[in-house]
Amino acid sequence: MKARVTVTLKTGVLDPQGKAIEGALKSLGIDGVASVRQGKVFDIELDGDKTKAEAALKAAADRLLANTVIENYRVEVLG
Amino acid sequence: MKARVTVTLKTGVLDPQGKAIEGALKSLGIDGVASVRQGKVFDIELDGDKTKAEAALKAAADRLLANTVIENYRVEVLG
Amino acid sequence: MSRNEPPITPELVASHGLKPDEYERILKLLGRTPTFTELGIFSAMWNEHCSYKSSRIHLRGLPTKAPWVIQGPGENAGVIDIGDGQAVVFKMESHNHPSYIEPYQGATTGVGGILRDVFTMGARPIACLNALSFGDPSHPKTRHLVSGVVAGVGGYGNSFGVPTVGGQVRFHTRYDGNILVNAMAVGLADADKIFYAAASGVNMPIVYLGSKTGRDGIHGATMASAEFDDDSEEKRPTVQVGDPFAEKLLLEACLEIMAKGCVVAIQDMGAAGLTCSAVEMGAKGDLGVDLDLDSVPTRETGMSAYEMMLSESQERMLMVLKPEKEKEAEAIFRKWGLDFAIVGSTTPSRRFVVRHGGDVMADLPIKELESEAPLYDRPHVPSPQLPVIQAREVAPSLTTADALEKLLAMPELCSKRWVWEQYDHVIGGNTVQRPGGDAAVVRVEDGPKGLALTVDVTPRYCEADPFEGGKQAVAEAWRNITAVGGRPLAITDNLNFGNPERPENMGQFVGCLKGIAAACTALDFPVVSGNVSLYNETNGRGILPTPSIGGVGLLDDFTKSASLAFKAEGHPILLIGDTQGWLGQSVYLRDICRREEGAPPPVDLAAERRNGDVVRGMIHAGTATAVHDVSDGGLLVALAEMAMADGIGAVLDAAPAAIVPYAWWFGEDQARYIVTVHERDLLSVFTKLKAVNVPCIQIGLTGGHEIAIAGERAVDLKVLRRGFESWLPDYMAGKP
Amino acid sequence: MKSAVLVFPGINRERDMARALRLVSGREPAMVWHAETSLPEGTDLVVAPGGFSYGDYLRCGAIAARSPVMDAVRAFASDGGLVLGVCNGFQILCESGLLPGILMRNARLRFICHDVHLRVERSDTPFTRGYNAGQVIRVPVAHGEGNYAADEDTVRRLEGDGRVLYRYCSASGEIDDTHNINGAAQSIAGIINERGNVLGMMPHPENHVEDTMGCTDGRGLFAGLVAHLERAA
Ligand SMILES: Nc1ncnc2c1ncn2[C@@H]1O[C@H](COP(=O)(O)OP(=O)(O)O)[C@@H](O)[C@H]1O
Ligand SMILES: [Mg+2]
Repeated sequence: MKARVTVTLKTGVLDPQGKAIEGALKSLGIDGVASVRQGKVFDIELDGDKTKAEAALKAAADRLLANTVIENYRVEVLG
Repeated sequence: MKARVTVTLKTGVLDPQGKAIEGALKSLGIDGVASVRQGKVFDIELDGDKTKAEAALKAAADRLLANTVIENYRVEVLG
Repeated sequence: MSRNEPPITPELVASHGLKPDEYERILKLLGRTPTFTELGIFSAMWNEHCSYKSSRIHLRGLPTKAPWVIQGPGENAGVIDIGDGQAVVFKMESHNHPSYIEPYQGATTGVGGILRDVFTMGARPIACLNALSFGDPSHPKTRHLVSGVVAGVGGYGNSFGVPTVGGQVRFHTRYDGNILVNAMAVGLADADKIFYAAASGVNMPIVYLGSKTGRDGIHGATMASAEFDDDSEEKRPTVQVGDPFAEKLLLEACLEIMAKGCVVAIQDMGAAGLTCSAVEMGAKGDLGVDLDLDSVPTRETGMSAYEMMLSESQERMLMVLKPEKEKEAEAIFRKWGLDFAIVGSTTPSRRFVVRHGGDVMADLPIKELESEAPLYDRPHVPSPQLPVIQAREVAPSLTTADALEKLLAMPELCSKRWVWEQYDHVIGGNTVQRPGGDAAVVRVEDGPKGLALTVDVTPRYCEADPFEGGKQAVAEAWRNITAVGGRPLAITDNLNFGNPERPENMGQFVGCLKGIAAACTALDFPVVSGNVSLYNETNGRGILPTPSIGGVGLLDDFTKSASLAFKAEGHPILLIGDTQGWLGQSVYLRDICRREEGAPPPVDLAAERRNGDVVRGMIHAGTATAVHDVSDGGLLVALAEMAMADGIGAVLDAAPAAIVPYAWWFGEDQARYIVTVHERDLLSVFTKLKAVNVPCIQIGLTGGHEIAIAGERAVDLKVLRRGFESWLPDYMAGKP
Repeated sequence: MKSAVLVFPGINRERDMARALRLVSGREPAMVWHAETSLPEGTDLVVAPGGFSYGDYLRCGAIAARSPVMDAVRAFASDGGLVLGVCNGFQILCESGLLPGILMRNARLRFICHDVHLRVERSDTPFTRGYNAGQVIRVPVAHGEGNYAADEDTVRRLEGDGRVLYRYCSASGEIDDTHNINGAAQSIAGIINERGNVLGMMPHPENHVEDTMGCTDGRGLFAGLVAHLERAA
């Protein structure tokens, strides 16, 4: 089974990377960019059934993939 | 307008981070994980209409956000 | 004044960490109820972190003066003169609570904060050190905290581009719920171009520099002064994120405008950001400050005055600018891609006025915000005196050789290489002595001068006897500098203690400070900067009292520094200083005999000075081929460290008959050094030391690949080194 | 030797590099700001130094590689000019297409700073003529992302063309996994481009050029460049 965990910064948390990228896009002359926030995706292959996989992914996100102090995450099982 | 660019490693490109996470998940006792690949997402706010935005995003991805030697990207305009 | 602010209620006051009598003080001072923004300002200015209300009266007892001190405590950092028109600027600061909640970001912002303190004064940072205290290795959180904190310290320093050259790492169950992250930064400046916080001149523009303001860490300073309880992890979103890249740009931009003569006064925004920095500039300069928050660069929309005044967004500065230099300064900041905004001006009124959206949100007497802050002489009781452990009563459970092998492979004494190899300690190309020795040595520009830098404290001594422990921390820093050939000049301190409202904790604080003061006085080693971190306590259990001492010394010629590695075979090994075999509070007693007991070794400051001066003299004269002070673990551990460093062993005489062997080898008597010399210099050294009454005996010869004590099993250096080097990496890999 | 050191925001070993160039060549290098569109007249060596350009955000070296001065550097290289990239500089050269491949996170995912040994694979290039082929030198590394990676074809071509100039090795010159500190393909520490005028390497020779600092093994690289340029002049 394939799944994707997407981890993004909580609103209001400073994103130095996003800020630097924003600046770089502007100086490359790419127009109209108002803001950039960077996050991570984890593409995970798992064994087992869907409910078990979802529980495992949630555990993985909570305990390792996301830093829930400053990040949110979303789990999608793609089948 | 909001958009998301997702950048992932091409198949075959070694992903030390993904490998390490895979190992860490296993040692945390999270079952059934067969493989992990790490990628990036960029949540971008843009001005302008949809076609212009899409062109700008493609340019951003080609010229900066992805290293197309080793990475693929996907652009989604979320409206 | 009109505004959409909540009404002031007793609950609101309490949630700002202000006690009822403190709130009474505010009412009396203002003659009216404060606004919400004003309440926030008071809470920031009057909390423990900014006002030092519990510690101030005791800090006054510290010696802070010497002919080479340019600036003592009270500014962003201390400044000392190192000759040739050069000055060293340094300070240490804690980021304990944030690092427990979010180890990576907590540590990065700690390092960022202390670097800013140093370059705000016009100095280019040239070295960082760090002192880290973690809980017991078996505590479920410890590994995660170590890995996050170390990555964070490195992540910031490496990117900013300053070598991290030394520090300490310890583990003890008393830090289980309350780790300590103390970061020290050292910078170099021209002695006649030091910048201060005090504003001068009326109607001068006040400029905001650096990154934009967000809602980061609002109430961070209050958090740093609150005791932890189990749900403190709920307070998480107040954690700030560090941006070392922005700080590197800020450094370069600040040094550039300083060099161009644009700056009248400058202050970084640390804890309680805009509030503390603006008040300090005004109060120190005897001026009022008028701030217009509409001009503050923000990165979030709809920020209130309260939020802007209390935000702890990182990488920001406040500056009073020479009006005629405005364009030039702005151009420099734009070039570095940083925000630059005039946000206010100085006034003759001595009032602190904050405007936002057409309203006056705060109007306070500026000097009183500092001078009227509460000041407490909290009750304190002395720690009970512990009995002196008699060495003969201790039943050794292991042979000397086995004990040595075991001690070197345990958390207290094992190599901390796993930590410092994650820090770039060579950038700058000036690191003469890297981590792993006594003090780090950093060349000053192209030389020939060098700085000797170290951080020290032995918390178990401070717990057992605060006065002796305080003395010992200073003495050990002085000794580590001496052991590389440096002349100790001054210290910075970072006083980490538990809840000061408990008389036992306050007693520890008072005792340690008296000890520090005594040692600083006796050793001519004044305190020029420091930081106090109280309330390091979880569920009523305080940390070990941990007054970290950061020492700075000077070498006139860095090429003449000594290091601890044995240099060649056949060098006589000398022990300098007196040994009685003091086992109380030793690592041996605790980790081998499982007894964390007794009075710690007393520190004879006159002997420290005498012995140290002699050792330094031998280094300068070129007679010492290797030098190491004897500290944690005692004589044999120090010898093993010297041997492991380059793989040259030692053949050692048996312990003298008057002292039981384990006390001789593992006792932690103070004021001692091991020095090796050339055979040919032996006699003259003995004669010289005798003449000045410094105890010195030969205890063996260098050589071989073992630590070989007469009558004991010889221990192979490879075996020792394997244990020494593997405990920490194995632990971090989850092995034990 | 007239060298130019590129200064990108966030770069931090530019002073170390400038000092090494000055000590070995006897001449102060020009410091060139990233926003410049040309190199100083008569430049014969361009150096991209170490550091964290743009905080190493996005990908190491990615943003710097797209700055204005890099167009000038590309033109300079295609005219045969010598270009050296160290650490972040190596990453920038890869991102800018001057060198193939990419530097990934270290296999153990931690930043590493310590001395390493490098085997100099050949001595007949401007970047190695100060050494003998097979010589082992000791220089420090300080990086979190130095794990060289490229597709199999590229690596095969690099090896076939002898374009790997420096490799991580033991003190006696053995190449094996234990000494491959960051997991790089083929223990690669430094490579040149096809034409042989652009070198990228992760370790820091510029930190080992002074006697009084304990080791001068890095000197050979700079001394070799000086000798090469003198010969050419
Ligand atoms: N957190 C750290 N960062 C950098 N260096 C460290 C750290 N912890 C320990 N070290 C280094 O390890 C060596 C041994 O530390 P320690 O046993 O505390 O020394 P000493 O007993 O001489 O004070 C010192 O060189 C010290 O600088
Ligand atoms: Mg020592």
